[in-house]
Amino acid sequence: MSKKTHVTATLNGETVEFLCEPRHSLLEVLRDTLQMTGAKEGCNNGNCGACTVMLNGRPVNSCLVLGVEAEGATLETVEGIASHAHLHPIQQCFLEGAALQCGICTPGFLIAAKALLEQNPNPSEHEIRFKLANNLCRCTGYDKIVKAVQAAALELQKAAP
Amino acid sequence: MPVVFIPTPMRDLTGGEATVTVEGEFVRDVIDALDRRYPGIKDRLCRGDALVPGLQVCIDDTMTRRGLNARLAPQSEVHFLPPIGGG
Amino acid sequence: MRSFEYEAPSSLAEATALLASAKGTARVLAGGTDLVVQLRERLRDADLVVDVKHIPELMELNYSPGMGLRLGASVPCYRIYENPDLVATYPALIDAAHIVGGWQIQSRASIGGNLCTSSPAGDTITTLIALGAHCVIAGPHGNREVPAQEFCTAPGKNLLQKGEILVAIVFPGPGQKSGSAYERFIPRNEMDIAVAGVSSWVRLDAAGKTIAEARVALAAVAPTPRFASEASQWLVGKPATAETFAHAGELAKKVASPISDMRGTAEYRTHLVGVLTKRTLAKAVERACG
Amino acid sequence: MAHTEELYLGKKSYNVIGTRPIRHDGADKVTGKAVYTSDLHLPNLAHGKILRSPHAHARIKSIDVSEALQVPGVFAVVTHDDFPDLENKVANLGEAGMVNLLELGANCLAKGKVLYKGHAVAAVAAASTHVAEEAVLKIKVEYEVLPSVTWVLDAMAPTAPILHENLRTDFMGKKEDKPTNVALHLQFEKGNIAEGFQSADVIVEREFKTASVHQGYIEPHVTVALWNEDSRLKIWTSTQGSFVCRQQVAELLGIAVSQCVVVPCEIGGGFGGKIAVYLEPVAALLSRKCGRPVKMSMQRNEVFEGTGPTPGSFMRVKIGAKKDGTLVAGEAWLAYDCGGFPGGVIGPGCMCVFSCYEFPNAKVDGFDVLNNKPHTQAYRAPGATQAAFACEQVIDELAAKLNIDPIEFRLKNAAKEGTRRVDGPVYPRVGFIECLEAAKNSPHWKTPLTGKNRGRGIAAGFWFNIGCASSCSASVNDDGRVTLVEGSTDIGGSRTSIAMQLAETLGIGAHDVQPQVADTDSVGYTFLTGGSRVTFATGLAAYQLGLDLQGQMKQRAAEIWGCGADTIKVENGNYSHNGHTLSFKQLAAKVAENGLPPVVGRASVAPEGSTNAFGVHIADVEVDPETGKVTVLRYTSVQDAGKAIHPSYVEGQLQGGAVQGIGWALNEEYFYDDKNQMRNASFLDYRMPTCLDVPMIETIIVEVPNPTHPYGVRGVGETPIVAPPATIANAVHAATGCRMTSLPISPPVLWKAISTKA
Repeated sequence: MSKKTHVTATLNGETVEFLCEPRHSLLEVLRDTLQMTGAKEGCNNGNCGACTVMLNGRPVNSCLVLGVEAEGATLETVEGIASHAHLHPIQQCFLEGAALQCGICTPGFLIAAKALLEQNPNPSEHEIRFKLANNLCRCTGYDKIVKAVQAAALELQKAAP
Repeated sequence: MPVVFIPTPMRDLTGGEATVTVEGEFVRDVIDALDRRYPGIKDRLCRGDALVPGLQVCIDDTMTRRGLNARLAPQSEVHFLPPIGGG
Repeated sequence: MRSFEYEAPSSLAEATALLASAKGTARVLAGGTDLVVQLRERLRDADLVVDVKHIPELMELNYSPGMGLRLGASVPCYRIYENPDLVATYPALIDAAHIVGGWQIQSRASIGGNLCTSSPAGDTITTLIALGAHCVIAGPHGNREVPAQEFCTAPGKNLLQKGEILVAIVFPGPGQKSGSAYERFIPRNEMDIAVAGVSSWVRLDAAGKTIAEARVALAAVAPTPRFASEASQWLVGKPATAETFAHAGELAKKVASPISDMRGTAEYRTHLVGVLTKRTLAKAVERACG
Repeated sequence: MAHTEELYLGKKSYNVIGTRPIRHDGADKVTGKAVYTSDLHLPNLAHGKILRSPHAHARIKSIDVSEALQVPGVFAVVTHDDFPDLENKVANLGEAGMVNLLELGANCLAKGKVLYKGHAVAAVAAASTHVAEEAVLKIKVEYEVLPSVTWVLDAMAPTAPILHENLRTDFMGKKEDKPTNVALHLQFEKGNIAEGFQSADVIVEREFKTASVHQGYIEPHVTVALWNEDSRLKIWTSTQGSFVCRQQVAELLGIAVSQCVVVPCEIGGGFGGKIAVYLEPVAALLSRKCGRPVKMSMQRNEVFEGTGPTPGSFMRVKIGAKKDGTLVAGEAWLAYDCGGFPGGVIGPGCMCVFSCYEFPNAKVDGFDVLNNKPHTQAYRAPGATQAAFACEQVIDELAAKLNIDPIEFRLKNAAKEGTRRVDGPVYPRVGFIECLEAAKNSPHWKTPLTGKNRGRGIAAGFWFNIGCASSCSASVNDDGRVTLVEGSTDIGGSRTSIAMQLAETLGIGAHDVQPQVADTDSVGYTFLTGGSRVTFATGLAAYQLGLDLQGQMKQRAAEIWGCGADTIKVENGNYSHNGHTLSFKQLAAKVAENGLPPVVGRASVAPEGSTNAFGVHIADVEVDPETGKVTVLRYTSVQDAGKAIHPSYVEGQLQGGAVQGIGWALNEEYFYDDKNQMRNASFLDYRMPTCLDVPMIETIIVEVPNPTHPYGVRGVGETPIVAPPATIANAVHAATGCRMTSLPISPPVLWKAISTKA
């Protein structure tokens, strides 16, 4: 076992500090050390997207990031999407559109979809499907997920100044 | 009287008969009656005091889990089928 | 995952020194999208992992129409396809950067990392070959440059020596009337490994009718990505027509020596080389005509 | 149930049923708060890892764990020898089938032999998963590698390597006398096929093959077990059935079921693959040995290689018809593999192959065949999808030969009330004809498909509705909201569909019921979530529970008003007597104010299973003739839901099943190399569809009420996966003229077919 490294990062707007071995993935750190279990492990090799989090403003598979790489980084997880006890429109649209069944892939989809809409507020169906292709869902057949993202795009556009 | 549908592989015991009408209020009675008429059939259908694993009784269109204790109506059809599970 | 040490040097000198002096196996970590998986699955091991993302030269993206592109080895894919200059000038590179894994992967994965993984199916490597890129390598004894097509030596292997590090990839300016395209064949539409892939670059004559220069490179059909030299040379002086592209495809097939595996049979992969060569040449020419 | 039928069947308007409330667990699931098993962190938790076989078939000569035990941080190591002596005993897991304990135990940890690559051999508990993983590598196993076999027909050959020396073919009670890999031979016959085929004007006969495919749930298997010093065993796990899990674990460990409590955490998908236990008994053994709670979770490759896919198959189907399109005879020969242990899904395969049509004469032979793959498990309508792939393509070909529209051909022969199935029983009221009519009238079918290399296909599918035991209880709170406790693990929104049925019965709102899925100590026995049973059977329990609560509320009202309970009228949740009316909420408040006994209800049911749900699918595809790649352009799924309780989640089942089926049709397969090792045990190479691979999935819900349910519910979860591979294959045929008889219809295979034909 190699020595643990001290890491300081910003997680959902708060400063966090943790110790981790170099071999610990960011996903392990989030889930096991910081007890932020919203990001899920589906494949542990970057193919399912269930562990998607934002790292310095970009969506990443946290299973493919080392915890030590998070030094000084800004992280956002599904736990940080809702604010002031209110669901984010994208969360609300997933609920109203029944865009989840078992829910295990949902945190990853929400992060990826939110990142997409922040980058492109009015994506086409193809763009949505292209950007969400790194997130596997086995329950819904994607139809309601894509529709929920479309609905969220409209909501966010309405809310925009 | 209930009509028992004889599974194809057991028709060697019934002289090729595909259906047999026998008296019985419960599946258990029907099997006993069958065995009296066609000795050996109970051995194929039952293990101890239960249906052999892998068989399930279907009465008319209803799969039942009551096995030998399932009750029959006078005009019931009795089928012995593989169990259905599901995902 | 086996235990290892981690260092994040901030200069090239520091990095090459760490790599050269490491006891046991040292590995370079760029985006980690290959390395972390390989370490976890014990396909590779490491005693020391050197994170090179804090070295300025490896994160540099510098383009000018005259000089071409200098691409730091660890620049993640998204910085390439989100750069409007590059979208216009190196479309094959954009094609490839867009399909390395999914969006999340592209936030981290780099062209340099893809090259150093040296997979026969590496999506961006053929593009480097087709675009005539050079690799800048730093080592304990100084720098050297090699053409991209010489970099990979076998599946998962390349010519980097102990202590050496890939610093950047240098692309010549695209040239007038030139265009390029990368296309791979995969059974899904994303998130897949190429069954076969082809990058084509062409430069047309002033009239835009005849191919003045061409480079075709193939992925996933040999132990390393391959430059299809016969096809590339044959194309010179030929009219930019469907018949030409198809014939070039036939010539490119000669370079393919694929294996049969779960991704497809050797016969199928060879066939795909023809199809993809034809298609990428057509697209490259279309782009050249702008 | 006659009275309930009179009360509710045929009722057209409901207050709650048929609406689309937000699911009760929704906020938890979109904020990351929902607790899945993997999210648990218990004090003093140890982490377990499994050592798995590198060979497809080998005898275990010895296992040496001594070095593993020396690794710092290792707490315990277990092998099969840590199980109590398991008898060759069959445990009845209800309609999940019969489970031979010896085999179940030997699947959890190999006994004497490994039967597939990935077969669990030993397990370690340690301070962290990393330490456990290192220790696992230090376990030394000496194997004698044996010849292996993975293709079903090879496994049936007389020269095949034998997996189980003592196994003899069971021909429905008759035993063969030679060692074999054929565990079971089933046979069904109706009428006389020889005469039937003689009277046919057209006969089509074809052979089909399908590869093993996996359920592909995104959450890997994970469990936490705590075997306490007081001998109580507590298991938190990702399971489709907490009671069925409890029963398997207790039987394997030789303890009473009541000694074990299973806590069903939120579950990240199952589709039939999370019924059998894998990690639970192993974690329990480790916990007993090390005195700590032990968490075990699989990596994705372990899920593929160590848990049950659905069978690979070989099928031969022959069907004859008259010129006017009347089917006269059908014959099917189906061989399904079951992996390393007997007991696959050939039974339902045989029962479903001809289940959509009226066949005067038919014969079906089915074989359950052992081979060196992981032991198969249920996967959504287990066995039916393969059978439909075969039958529906032969039907398609017959219709084309007779120049009859494929929907008209199916309508002419459709199974309906009174049709006698090949396996014997006669259908009650079913909705196949309605589904076909709906397909015929759908916007999709009515829109002509144009363009090169394009084709449209249609196919039908059928599955059962298994019934079985369900329990629930509830208490009425002072504020009039009802707390519902049920035992069906919720994989796709079922707690809402159950709560809605209770709310409807009580005349209150969907969100006036707060449902929770309880552990095995906190709710009555409830059979698993599977077999399309939950909304049907647990929904029935919720309905009965509603009647119980309503009866008690009437009694309380009677006490308040000083009248007889039978004089109180209840309508839409309002209780009235003699000019007084109290809403459910008002009455609940009065119960508390007046110090009356709280209203606590319960219900338990065990409805018998029924024949059930039909679906019809339509697909438009475009084929790239140069690469053999198929793009699905448009897709419609039509299904009889009896009554859709929450239409969004019914649609979700139809859409999810369709996309799983499209994956099965086009790319998914266990790819074996020449050493019978799976080469693609990852989500990268086992290509499940991404959202970029599929179009929107249009749905049409047909409602032909199920006569055995008070609200007419038919389970909908499984039928959606039955038709897609056949639908896609028929569409590919329409686009290319190639009849694709093996799954998957992957690009290299289709390209080969197209180029060979040309």
